[in-house]
Amino acid sequence: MTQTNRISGGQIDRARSISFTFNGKRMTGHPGDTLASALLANGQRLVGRSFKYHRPRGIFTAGSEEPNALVQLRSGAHQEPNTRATTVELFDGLSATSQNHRGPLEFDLMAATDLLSPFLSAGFYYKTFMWPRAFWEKLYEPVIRASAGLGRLSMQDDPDSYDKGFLHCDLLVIGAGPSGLMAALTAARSGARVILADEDFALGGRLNAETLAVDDMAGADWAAQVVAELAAMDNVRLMPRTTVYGAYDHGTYGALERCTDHLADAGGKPRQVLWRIYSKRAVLAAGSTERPIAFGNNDRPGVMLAGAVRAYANRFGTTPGQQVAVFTNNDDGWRTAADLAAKGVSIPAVIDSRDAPAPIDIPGIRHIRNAAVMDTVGRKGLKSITLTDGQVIEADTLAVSGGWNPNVHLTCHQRGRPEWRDDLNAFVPGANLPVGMAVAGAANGALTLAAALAEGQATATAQIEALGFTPTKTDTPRAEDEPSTSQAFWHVGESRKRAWLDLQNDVTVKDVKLSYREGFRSVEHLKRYTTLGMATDQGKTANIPGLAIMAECTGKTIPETGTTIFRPPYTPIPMGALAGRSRGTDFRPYRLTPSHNWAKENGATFVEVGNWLRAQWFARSGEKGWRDSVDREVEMTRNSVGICDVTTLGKIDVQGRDAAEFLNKVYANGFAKLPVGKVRYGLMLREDGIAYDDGTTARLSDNHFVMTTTTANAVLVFRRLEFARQCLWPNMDVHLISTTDGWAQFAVAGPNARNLLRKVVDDGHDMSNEAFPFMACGEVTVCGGMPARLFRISFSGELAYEVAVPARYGNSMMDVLMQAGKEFNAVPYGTEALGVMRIEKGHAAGNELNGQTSAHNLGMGRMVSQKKECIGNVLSQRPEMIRDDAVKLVGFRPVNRSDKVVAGSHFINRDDTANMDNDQGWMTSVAYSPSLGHSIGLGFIKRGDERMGEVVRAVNPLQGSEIEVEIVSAHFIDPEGERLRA
Amino acid sequence: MIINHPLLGPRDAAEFIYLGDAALIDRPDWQAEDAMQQFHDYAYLRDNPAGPHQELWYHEQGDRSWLVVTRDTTTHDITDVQLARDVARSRGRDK
Amino acid sequence: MPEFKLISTPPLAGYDQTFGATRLHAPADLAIVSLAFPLGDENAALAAVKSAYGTDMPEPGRSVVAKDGARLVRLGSDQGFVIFTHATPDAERAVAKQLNGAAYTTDQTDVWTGLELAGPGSRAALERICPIDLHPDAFAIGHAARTVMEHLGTLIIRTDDHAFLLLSASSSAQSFLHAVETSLSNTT
Amino acid sequence: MRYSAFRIFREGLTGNKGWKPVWREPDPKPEYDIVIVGGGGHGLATAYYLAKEFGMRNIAVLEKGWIGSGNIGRNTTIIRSNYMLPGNEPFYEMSLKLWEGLEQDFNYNAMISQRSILNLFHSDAQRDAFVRRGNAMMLAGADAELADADQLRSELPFLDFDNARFPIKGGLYQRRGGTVRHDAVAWGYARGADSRGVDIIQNCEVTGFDIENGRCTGVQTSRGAIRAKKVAVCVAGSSGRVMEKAGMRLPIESHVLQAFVTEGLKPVIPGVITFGAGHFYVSQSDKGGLVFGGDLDGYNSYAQRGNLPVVEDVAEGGMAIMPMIGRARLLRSWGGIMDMSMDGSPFIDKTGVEGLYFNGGWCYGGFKATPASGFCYAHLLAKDEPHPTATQMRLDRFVAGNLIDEKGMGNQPNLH
Repeated sequence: MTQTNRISGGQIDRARSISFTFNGKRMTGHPGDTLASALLANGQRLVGRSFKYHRPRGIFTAGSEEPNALVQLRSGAHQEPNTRATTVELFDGLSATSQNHRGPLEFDLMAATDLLSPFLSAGFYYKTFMWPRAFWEKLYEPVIRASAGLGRLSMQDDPDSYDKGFLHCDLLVIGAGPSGLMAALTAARSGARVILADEDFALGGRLNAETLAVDDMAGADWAAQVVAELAAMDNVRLMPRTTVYGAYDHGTYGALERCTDHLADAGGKPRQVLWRIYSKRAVLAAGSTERPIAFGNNDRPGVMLAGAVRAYANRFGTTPGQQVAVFTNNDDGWRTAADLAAKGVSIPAVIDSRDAPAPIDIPGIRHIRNAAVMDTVGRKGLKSITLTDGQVIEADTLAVSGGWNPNVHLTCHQRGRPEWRDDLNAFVPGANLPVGMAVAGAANGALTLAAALAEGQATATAQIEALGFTPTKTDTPRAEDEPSTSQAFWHVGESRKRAWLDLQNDVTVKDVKLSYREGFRSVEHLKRYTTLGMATDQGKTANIPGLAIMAECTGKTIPETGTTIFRPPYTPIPMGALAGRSRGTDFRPYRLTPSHNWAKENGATFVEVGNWLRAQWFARSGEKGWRDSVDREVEMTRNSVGICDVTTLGKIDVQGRDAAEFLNKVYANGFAKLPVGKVRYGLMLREDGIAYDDGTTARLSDNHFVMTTTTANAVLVFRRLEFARQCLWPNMDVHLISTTDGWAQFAVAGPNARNLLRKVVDDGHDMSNEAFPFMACGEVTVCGGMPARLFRISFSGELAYEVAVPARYGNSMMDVLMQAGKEFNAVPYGTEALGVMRIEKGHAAGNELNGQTSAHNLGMGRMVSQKKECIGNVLSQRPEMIRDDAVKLVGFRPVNRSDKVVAGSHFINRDDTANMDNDQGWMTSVAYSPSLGHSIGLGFIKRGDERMGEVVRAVNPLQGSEIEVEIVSAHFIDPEGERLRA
Repeated sequence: MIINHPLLGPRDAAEFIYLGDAALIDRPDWQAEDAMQQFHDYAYLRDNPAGPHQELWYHEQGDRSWLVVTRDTTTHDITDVQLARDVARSRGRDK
Repeated sequence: MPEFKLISTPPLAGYDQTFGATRLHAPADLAIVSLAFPLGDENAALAAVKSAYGTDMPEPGRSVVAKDGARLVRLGSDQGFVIFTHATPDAERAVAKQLNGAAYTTDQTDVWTGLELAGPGSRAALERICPIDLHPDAFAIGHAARTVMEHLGTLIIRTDDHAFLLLSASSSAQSFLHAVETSLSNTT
Repeated sequence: MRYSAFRIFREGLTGNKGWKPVWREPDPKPEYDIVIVGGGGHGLATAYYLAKEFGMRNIAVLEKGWIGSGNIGRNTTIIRSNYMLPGNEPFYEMSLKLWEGLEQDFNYNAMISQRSILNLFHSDAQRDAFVRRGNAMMLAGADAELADADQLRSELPFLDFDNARFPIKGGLYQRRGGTVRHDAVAWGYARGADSRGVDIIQNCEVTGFDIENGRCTGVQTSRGAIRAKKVAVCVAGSSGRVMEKAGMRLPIESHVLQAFVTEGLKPVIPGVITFGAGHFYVSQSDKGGLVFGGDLDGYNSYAQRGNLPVVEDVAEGGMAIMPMIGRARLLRSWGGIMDMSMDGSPFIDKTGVEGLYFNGGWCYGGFKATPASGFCYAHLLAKDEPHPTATQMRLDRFVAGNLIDEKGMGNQPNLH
């Protein structure tokens, strides 16, 4: 194809050519083109199909408001659906395909839908497809779903990377048209930190699309000069290709910068950056969007917005056609005729709905006053238009202008409602703007160039003065107040053909009237019932005309009829950009234990525990499955000694004169009298009396404690303690600091634990059972002077210690412990063996402390002191929480020892039907006990502590199993605790 | 949102954890005769106004201070921020 | 004599890379000790700090470098850090001795991992992960802030015009390094 | 007017001129037997069932704005009954059964689509909890199915199985779960209630309650006083504001929950999928948009909008489990105000004032509950005793400690 529609001028680099393809057809364009301008230059008028009726559609606008020209850009995993051809910067090798058609674009098999349109009016689907019931999911819905949607995802992982960032400024200027440039310039010259962002790749806004002069220069040249000045200032950050998409609380804005979308290859850099901009003040200079007029068959390729036609001609050196008729209700439309005529394009007529003289004198122009377009001809491209008086005019392009809507979107992202201005026939920003925002230029209803420049300057001046800057004096550039009157004229009532409002969702004037007839009269009902404004363009060109027609139906004014709420984002934002780097294995950070490297070198399999990676087991050669490894680790630990990295438990350093009394308040059991050198198990309750967390706390000295928490709750417990310290008992001298990562802590468990540790702990520390009994603790040194902490505590039920050294020595410590344990056949064990041993011992863990169980349920009701002030003890005594028939934590073993108990099974009495009314409780944790040679479980069952020896059914319909289990003590191993005291 | 920390200046609210009604400072007397009723009201019946709300925020990704923030729940406008410890003391909390 | 010897292997030991003209490295032997000022005796604690380090404890959000090179960081009204170079695992004892019981001390050396970012590209890189305004007018030399970067709690201190010390949790040191490296490579 | 394919055909041939308003626009009468405050899904459903199941006709539904303008029109359209606790599961299963016959019942296609809901799990402990839940569902007569990672890999190959931070270990399916066209539920109930004589009065804000000697005798509204034998409040999201006018404090906080939709896409996601290691759940609407959501913003709010950190957190969750959606674009986000109760479960109860009833505290589970909530509230209003599936949904349950805490988060509303 050749560029048949190129005309003179424009800001494209004609010296260079760019090759691209559309639907496989090779075409050429120039740097500075968008895909849309290049398609038009190549004479490609049909570019897509509409959502519902599959009507042929062409390019309608020249910006991000485009409803029609959505393409799939690129291919393979890079395929990007629903991309507006009007915003895609042309690059060499670009490939795009049209979407939403079956068969070729020109001969869409789904186009038959259009013939059925009388039966597919707004909301038709609410009234049918109900019989027979099963057919909805099996037949109707799949057909509807397949024909709905627009573009296609590749179904492959997004291959590009994305980044995020944070920017701060005194003044954020949104939009780099005439008012935005003046605002930025004014603020920047005064020394304020300024960010100027614009969605376009060329800054200048409409200045680039118009022939209006500023300071006797071409507008585009003036813009370039200002941009150059701003670019040279170090207090200014220019952000082209950046859409400020949302106004959030307290001056925070979301912005998307497209970094590599205009390149064939991202070159390993992030494709886009999602910025969070913290501004002290903002000027919204987002310009305005032209709206169409509704008339019969106004959706044909070739029917375009007049301002867009002008933009293609002036900025891109392209005319959309050879015979460009204009249909307008305002002065601005005339400039399209003037600009194109000046470039030699034939203008068959300017049809003005007003009965008024031409606002611009165009030699030889055919001006048809007080008239309107009623219908068009040309299925795949406009051929002619028919006026209300019946005359037919040949034209391949119709430039339509229904007036301009200020882009008020961001002013409404919080609580603002726009206000109607009769003189403009448009909504302008209301009084209730987001904090710190002011609006300038066309976005504020200043629709002429001179007004926009002046308002940009004045608004920025006021904004920075409020921040304490003294504006430097700058002359307002000279420009004209071009004619800009308009008429409220929304649709051509004489048209009997369908007249489109929402081009993408195929909502017509008739649909709005039907919506009225059926009672969907509030604006939100209109939107939801007809889908007006819900397409990818969010009704940027459709909403106001739709509203106007509803107002006609109801006999109310437009502002009485209402306006829909604009919500972020201003234009759609890729999910990848919103997620930034947080995907794949970078979704969340990894926390590694100090002995991670040792574990890796020694065959560990790792498991995610919150953000931690922990060794789950250490497989040895010859072992057939994880159970072999875990059974061995348990047996070797129980027979001799095992070592486990338990660093992940939360550790909180508690110091202060009131530390003991503080702990006494946050634990349910007593801590005030814990002797120095001792450890105590502590149970924390929530204020509502439910068990929250447990752990051990050691008293190192009078005013110094070390608390441990569960791995899962470390952060939450710390937060609660700070709450207690600052908000509940603010005059206690107590100080908290987390040391979780600071100490590498290892459990050394098993009958040989003491013998092993004697080899590591330095001489002079008496390790004997008498000197260092169960629940003793102390600061010791190991390996020749290394400061360490030693706790005689046991989670496994064995003679056990936990020894802690500074974390940077942790990997080495693991190695040392294993070397020292060699003679005892010491084994490293992972979280699985740890879990098996704690179940054998009957210790509650996460599955039991799940936020739904009380101390009463856990069999620890008596630990909850009622003789002191502590969190949770009062509400823990509510009658429903201490019922006699409450569930109690007990052990379970299969009656048939070869049966496997399953966590999540529910208990049902032997003779009862398995249903919810007969539910007795549930199994929380299970394990195969190598020590007992069968499967065991812990669980909650009603009155469990009174039912020892009773047999109940553990039902598991989910997995189709049911076994009989016997209620037993939760302490399967060493119930008297002789081993851990040995 | 931005919370203007009394010691550290404006910080993104994302650094904070929200708890709720600042009345959670006013923990009842555990030995009161109607302690159960008081604790019920304390734990379950919080202020939930459509308008200015005194509420507790915790600067978890910061200095670990608890703050009492006065914020309008209909506009999110913040009019006052104080260290919760100071507020607690002024409300008579002690040890 | 014990037969075993423990070897120190901090997570990022020896890391040193440049990205364009910007250097990212893990400083060696960074010791950190936290100070907490006893309730009611804050003034005594502050005086002890002054006499030990020859400089006043700064205001919250600020740090100063003492004569001996130690950096005093004030994190909150009643808490601060002393950051200094010290290889042996007795940093807490060393500080406690100097303060003579006037403040509660806790060894934080192994809680943290440190990265120093220095060079013309440092601010642009940090813009991608740090929500704090790092413009020199807003965050001058000596300023310190705890914040969150890529889901990780981080203490950032401006040590020079174009240099920052970053401290984050030692257990997630690799992820933290990855975050900073990615920022540098994305902006270089 | 009965809807049918034939009617559409006939109307299509005659220019669609014969369609009638789906509901009337009556002026309020001075007195009703029952005044329902709130024309959202639950209020309209209550009116519908009162009229249809309990034979009451002299009913008004008062709506401050346009019907369906609250959370029925701003949710993520999911229906399911995958609850665990006895106080909840029978109620939600009843609701799901009502959904299953609803369209034929009220002759309106709400596009109820039982395309399944899948809750992914990523750890053994999560699996154990889901097994407990799945078994509870089955014991209550609901359906549940446990899938392992291999099964999911073949059914949903686009999930991230090979490069995930938190590998997918399996999931709990409820195949009968799915989605519904949310607005149509409000319209269908409104149409059904209206045709049975219920007055649906829009733009009628309740400004006060007439309470004398502990008895409620009517309401003051922006359209005048209306007397009523019973006043039934049903304004989840605004419960705190409205009940304050009756002088009541509730165990409820108001929080904002954001929801999101992408541009329309050809079908990619078969049912509802929820991520178990982050805040993200998603389904695809019939129009092709991916409808998704995540966690509360976390602070008390009556502003129907949220902030950026949560938007980004939710997107991170989405990219973590399905990195194919990177190039799908977020089209629109919105915020709804949730009645977050202190244990995450709702209330359908009488109040301390005779003749004044309360329905609220739905947290973000109100949409799926719409039919059962309406039915049970109608039952309570008609018979003055709770429906058997809603006996525990009492306002005073915290006094005795009878918690219905599915998540185990305690008296911290923003964590439920």
